[in-house]
Amino acid sequence: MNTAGAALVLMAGGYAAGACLAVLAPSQRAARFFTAVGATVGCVGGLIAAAIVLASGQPVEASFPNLVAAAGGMVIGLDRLGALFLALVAAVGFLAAVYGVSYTAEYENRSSLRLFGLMFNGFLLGMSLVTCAANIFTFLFAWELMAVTSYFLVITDSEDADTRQAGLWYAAMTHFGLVLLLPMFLLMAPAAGATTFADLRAWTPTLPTATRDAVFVLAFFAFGSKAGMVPLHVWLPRAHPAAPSHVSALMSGVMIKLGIYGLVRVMFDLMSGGPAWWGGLLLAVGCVSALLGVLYALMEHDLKRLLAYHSVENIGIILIGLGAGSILHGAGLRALATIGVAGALFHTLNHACFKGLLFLGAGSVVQQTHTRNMEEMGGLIKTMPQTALCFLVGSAAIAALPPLNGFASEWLIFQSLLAGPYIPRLEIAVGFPIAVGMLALTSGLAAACFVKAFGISFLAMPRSDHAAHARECHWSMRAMMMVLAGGCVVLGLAAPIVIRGLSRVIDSVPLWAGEALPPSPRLWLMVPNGSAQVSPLLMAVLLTAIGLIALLAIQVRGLRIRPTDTWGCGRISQTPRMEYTASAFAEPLRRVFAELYRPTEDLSISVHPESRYFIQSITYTSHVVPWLEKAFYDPVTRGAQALATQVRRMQAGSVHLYLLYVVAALLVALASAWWFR
Amino acid sequence: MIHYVMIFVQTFVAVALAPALVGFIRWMKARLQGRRGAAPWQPYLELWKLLGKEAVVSHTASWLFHVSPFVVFGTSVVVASLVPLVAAPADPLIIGDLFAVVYLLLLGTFFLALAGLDTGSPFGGMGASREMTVVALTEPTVAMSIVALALSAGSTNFGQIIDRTIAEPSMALGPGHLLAFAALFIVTLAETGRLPVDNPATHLELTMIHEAMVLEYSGPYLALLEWGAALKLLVFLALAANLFIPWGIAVTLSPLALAIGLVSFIAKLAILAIAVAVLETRVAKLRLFRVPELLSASFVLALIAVMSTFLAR
Amino acid sequence: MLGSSGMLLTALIVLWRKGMPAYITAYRWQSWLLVALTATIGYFGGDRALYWVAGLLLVVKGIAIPTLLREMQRRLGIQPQITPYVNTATSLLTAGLLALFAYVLARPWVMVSDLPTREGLPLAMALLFVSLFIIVSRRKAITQVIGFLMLENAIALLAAVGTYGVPLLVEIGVFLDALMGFLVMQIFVYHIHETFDTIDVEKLRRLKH
Amino acid sequence: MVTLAGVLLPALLASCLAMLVRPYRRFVGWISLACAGVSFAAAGALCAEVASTGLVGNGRWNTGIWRVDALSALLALCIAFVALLASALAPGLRRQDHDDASQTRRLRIYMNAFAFAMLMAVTLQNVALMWVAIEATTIASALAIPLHRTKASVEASWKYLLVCSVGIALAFTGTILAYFDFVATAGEVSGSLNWTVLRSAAPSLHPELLQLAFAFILVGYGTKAGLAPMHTWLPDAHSEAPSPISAMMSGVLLAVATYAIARWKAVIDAAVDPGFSNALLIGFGLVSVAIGAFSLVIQRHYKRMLAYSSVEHMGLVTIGLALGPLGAFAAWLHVVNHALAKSASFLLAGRILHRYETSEIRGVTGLLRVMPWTGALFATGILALMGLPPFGLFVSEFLLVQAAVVNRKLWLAAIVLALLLTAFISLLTHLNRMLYGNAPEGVPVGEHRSWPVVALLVPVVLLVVLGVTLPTALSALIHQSVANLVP
Repeated sequence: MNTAGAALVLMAGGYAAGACLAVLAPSQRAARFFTAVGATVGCVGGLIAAAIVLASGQPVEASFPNLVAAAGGMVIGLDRLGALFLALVAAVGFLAAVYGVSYTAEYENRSSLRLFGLMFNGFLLGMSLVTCAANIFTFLFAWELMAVTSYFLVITDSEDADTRQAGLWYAAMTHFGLVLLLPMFLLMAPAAGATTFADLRAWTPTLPTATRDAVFVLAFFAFGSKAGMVPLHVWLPRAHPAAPSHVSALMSGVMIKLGIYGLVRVMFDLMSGGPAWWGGLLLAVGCVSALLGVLYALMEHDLKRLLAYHSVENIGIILIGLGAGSILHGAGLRALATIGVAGALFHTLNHACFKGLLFLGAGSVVQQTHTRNMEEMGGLIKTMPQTALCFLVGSAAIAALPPLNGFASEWLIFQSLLAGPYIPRLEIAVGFPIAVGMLALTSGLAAACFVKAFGISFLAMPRSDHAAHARECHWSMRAMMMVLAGGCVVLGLAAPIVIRGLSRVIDSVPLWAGEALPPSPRLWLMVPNGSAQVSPLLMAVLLTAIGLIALLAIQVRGLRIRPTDTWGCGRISQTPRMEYTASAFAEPLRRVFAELYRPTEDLSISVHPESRYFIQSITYTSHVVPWLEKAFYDPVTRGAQALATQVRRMQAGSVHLYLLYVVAALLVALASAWWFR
Repeated sequence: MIHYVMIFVQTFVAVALAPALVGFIRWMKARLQGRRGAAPWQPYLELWKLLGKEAVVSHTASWLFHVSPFVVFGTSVVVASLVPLVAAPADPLIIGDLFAVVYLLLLGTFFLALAGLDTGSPFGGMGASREMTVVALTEPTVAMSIVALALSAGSTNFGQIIDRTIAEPSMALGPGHLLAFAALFIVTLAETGRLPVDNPATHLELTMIHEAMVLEYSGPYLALLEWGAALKLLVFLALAANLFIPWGIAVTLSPLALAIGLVSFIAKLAILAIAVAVLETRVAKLRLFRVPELLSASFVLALIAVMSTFLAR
Repeated sequence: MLGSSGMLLTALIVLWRKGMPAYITAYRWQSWLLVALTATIGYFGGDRALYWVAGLLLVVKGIAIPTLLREMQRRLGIQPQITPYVNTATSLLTAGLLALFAYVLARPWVMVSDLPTREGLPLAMALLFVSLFIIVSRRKAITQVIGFLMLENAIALLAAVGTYGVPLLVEIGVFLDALMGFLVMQIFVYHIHETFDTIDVEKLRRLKH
Repeated sequence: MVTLAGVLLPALLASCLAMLVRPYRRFVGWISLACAGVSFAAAGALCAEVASTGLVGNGRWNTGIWRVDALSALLALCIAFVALLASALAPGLRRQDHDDASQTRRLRIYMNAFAFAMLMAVTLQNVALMWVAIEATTIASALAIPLHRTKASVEASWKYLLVCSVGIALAFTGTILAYFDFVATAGEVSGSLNWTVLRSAAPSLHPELLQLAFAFILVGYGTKAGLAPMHTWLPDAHSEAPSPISAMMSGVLLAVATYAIARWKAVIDAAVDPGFSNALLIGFGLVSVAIGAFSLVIQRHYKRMLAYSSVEHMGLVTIGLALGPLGAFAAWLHVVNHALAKSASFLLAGRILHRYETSEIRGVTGLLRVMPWTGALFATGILALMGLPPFGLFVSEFLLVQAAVVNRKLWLAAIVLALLLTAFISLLTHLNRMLYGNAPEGVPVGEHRSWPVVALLVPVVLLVVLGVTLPTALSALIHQSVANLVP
């Protein structure tokens, strides 16, 4: 039993203890603390294990053949790839757990925090196990454990009917994923007995092409439904707002990444890569997800739904990187392929960092303002300055602004896309520039969207009493946000070092073995062929330097500031109703992309009875029609309903009818016996 | 080492020249419109005056309002330091490539837009919303023209692009190159708030974009913003000039080459400035919701550019 | 042979006639035929056990059950005529078809067996199907009971002509079951009559879906 | 042999005792509970014995009346357990449940008789006697349904009795046919109706005849096992019967019928190419799963919901039986899991019905608030029935799909999984409706930790144990029984 193994045991023990303690807690308040204690201990264990494995590269392996022996037993195997994601789970899990202590205070009278504690720790345990699982049953077990527990976390606020509906959507989609996963894995298994990943790895090369393709397609949609790629994203914008914010942070920051993990694990590790169209599919779906995600986000005024849609966008970006990587790898451009994959993995880390941060920030805001609607916030930068600062950092990072981490990973992905022209086959190569265009548009729109998100909810004057009376949240919550904000900055400035670490992880996957990136100069991110480089750190230094110089220059002549009212065409007093609203902010883009949104507008003006020049009230409502969802899901549900009604008819209540069924069945059976001979 | 000194120097030159460029364009326009117009160095005086004035700041504004001007100015300067103006040294480890430029400018715009929202004035919000729309829609075009350049040069580093273009003049006249140039020029107009996208000469019109955002600014802050905007314009023009018509730019650091580089640089800028001025006198401002059409047109140009370079390979 | 065809005939009578007493009479005749048949088979086959079986049949099906049926009918009183789903002509026709099907079905067995009684097999099958048809197509609870009893007769006949009877132990078990089943059904017919004050099973349609 | 007696007799005794003592006294209930305990313990011992010796029975291996191999022991254990659970939770033990005495007495009689009949059915080796026992189960359970003589219960019991009797009669026809074939070829032999003898003789029998016989048997016993389209009695009977009875019916009765089918399948497969029986089983199984799943989509009553889910699960078991050794293993494991989950759910549903006095899902809201313990356990049971970890059904369904894939029946796996998804969504929807929201007025809120809850905790815990560890002893037992069935 080596250290890493012990750390894993500590992890599992911590989570288990947290779950049990929370259930047995004497009071709701105690349950809150026990939950966090167990979770933090578990996360520390997980971090230690992951760190050891990442550093040494020695996989931790353990197997418990007697547990569910019939299904192949429980097999644990933590390699570098898994450890990367385990570190992700543990890190974000730790912060979310601590944050949760005071965040869940408001749930004390609403819903059972004992159940919550059980599910929260179970959720963390499930996610950690997914990254350690080394045979089919263990993986699926952990996968479902994660799904079930997260379902209960989503419906924590179960008194609200919408929340329950959201939970239902989520459960349905995630179970749909399992339904695809099961045959996918079993197709890769050589025999009923041999279900460890090692067996699969050895066996998959011998599979016929059709089977391999089937496995890939199944894996793509199964993990895609978890990762939230279009069109399987429907559950994200429902479940994320419904869940408590630190749970949303975990789900959006980590859980959907496990979909990416599964995809990488199956596609590149177990199946060791495939034809160009696999990557092509990833690339295409990635582009669509990125663009649609951000476009729908732009129309959202529910802060958490907006963030949820951005998760769709970022998953898209990650998929683009993976797709580019796998295509380039197939075309023999292995160094550039590594850039793409590294970009994707790096973006996975970054997204976990800033999306976690943003959800925690949103959580603090929602806790203070008791609303998720941005139109009722505003002015929070004055009442909650630190939260605002953290949220700003997160926004800048997710908008891929240098020198923060989002920029670094998107830069790498851009570079891998620019390598498209080197691909000999033209029909594949042309895809790349288009991807560049869409990715650029995506990041531009993301910037616009977060100007809206931050500007409307934090700046200017409070738009409601709640917002006016908001106070800075509890220090523990702020501290966690600070940590993540720091993470965004550090990951950005130290990107070259992170990339070097990631390239080791990539190197540990047999498919990419021996393709570690050439050691680039400390401060620079470089494309292996030296065609481009960038140094976030130096950028930051220059930026601050120039800013300071400018400040000094102004100070030389003395900077005098006179506070007055905002100037507004001679208005006497300024009221929040005169501020630009979120919907107004998004209006131009809604017009531009009207084709996609199919907005329904409803303008009703009531005029004064005396003269129609005196307007009494104007109400304007506009909704975006999610026709994509309708197109995909309505037929299915309608079909099921129709079938169900047909089946109901069978049970008509007449005993003669029932007997007739029996006779008919008998005749059919006899006939089949006849036919079979 | 000498490279970095050179970069520092040329950045300084750019920062110094920027107001003159704006002034020159205004003067040129006045001439074209049959007015005498203010002298080209007028902007320097304005900046000096503004720097001396006190800043009037709204009650509702937060610290962000105070920070933004520095961010905007800073990004412009950093960008200027990344872009080859007078000389394009091939080898050194530059701080960033074309993507870095694009995203740095985006950073500036991001903060400017936030500052616009910060005061809670309807104009600020209006400007911010429109500015972000325009910027978002220009991004793909910029990226595409970058691809077009990178395709031919096999790199997104300025030095390599320029070397390559100088090495193969034929490429500069290729359809891909020209189309990309056109696309980038349109983007320049959009990003720097010129006609037909935005009218830099107006205040308090409901059609304004950039000016609406900075409406609440005054004094030194306004000076920084103006200067930054001017620098941005210069950088864009310089990009258009040097990436597509690189001849004359100094590839070695010999005094002669540098002299030629400086002269040719100013000459190119002057030509482009005149072009802008002529254009601004010729065309009327587009309706806001026609702008996306213009930008999509430029995107199509860039796309065709890429494809043609592809097929030309 | 003759006996089995006779039994089939009685079943057809049930299809043909309408009144309850006729049903019961038909059933009684059928049972007695079964008894006779079993006895003769026992005699020719020289199987002592079959005499016992015949005796049991006589007691249970020939006497006990018909009496109980009469009792039941007396207690339920005169029931309104309920026209079955399928009218008489069609019923008879269907019965004919079922018999035909039975023959087709049972051909291989006739090949298989070498017993002298093997010709009875198809008839037993036919009887089986016809009684199933009776259960399905008749609406009164009591009629269904009779149909079910005929079904049991058919099986007994099958056992007799096919295999010269199953082991005695099994027979006894089956008889007990048959009796129990009948008694329970009788109880339930009373229940239905009390709770729904009708024995038209079609009135039992509250449980759906 | 002694242990076997220990399994069988107590139930009989309890039944007789309840019959003799009138009016009902509470000690009867306690004694019958004790009897159930004894027979459960004996069943455990029986399993151990079988596991060690491989076989328990009287007479020589193929002539005796009783013959207990691994499968019989397994099912006996399940039956005994469910019977124990049922008699522990049936009315008549405590002072506070004041149902009228005669009803309680009748319930106790029928319940124990029912259990006895089922135990007989799985331990007899003579197929005809097995048939007799199964018919007896019909009678016993049918009598138990209309305890409170409502229209609905009478109707349900009539339908149940008629449909099942007809079906079972068909099964007997099949039995006779097979026997006829046997006699025609081998002549009269002692113990010739023992399935072991039949199986050893099967290769020399006539395939066509056996096929027809199997058709009769499958439809016959299938009716009892709740295979669609013969399942129609099931939702009515299960929803109207008193909860202990529905628990026993849904938990083990269906399994007993399946057991009969499995025995016969073993015989037929020895003569006919297994493809035949497998095709039939898969056909009926798929139809059952489909109808079960889609009947769940729009369902108004929670007890009927549970009943339809039984149809679905029986379909799964049937499919499993047709998928070779692995499939059979999965099937029997599934039977065990299902017995636990479903009996617990039905008993909990009974408690819910008792509190809310409505069987409509719409009428039951805020369950978690009204009865925290019952509600939580009920939710757990339903989650288990959905096939989620860490419960046993996840394992068995996993193995089932694996069996389908290993047998190169991807289409089967695909359809089954799709149907399971449907069932999952609809079950979860209904569960959501019941668990949350506000309690309807007139329903007292709150529940103290009573011992029935503790008793019901047992199967749930066992489910988790099965799902997380799957004890080696159990899997060994199941392996053994599969080996017995698939020679």
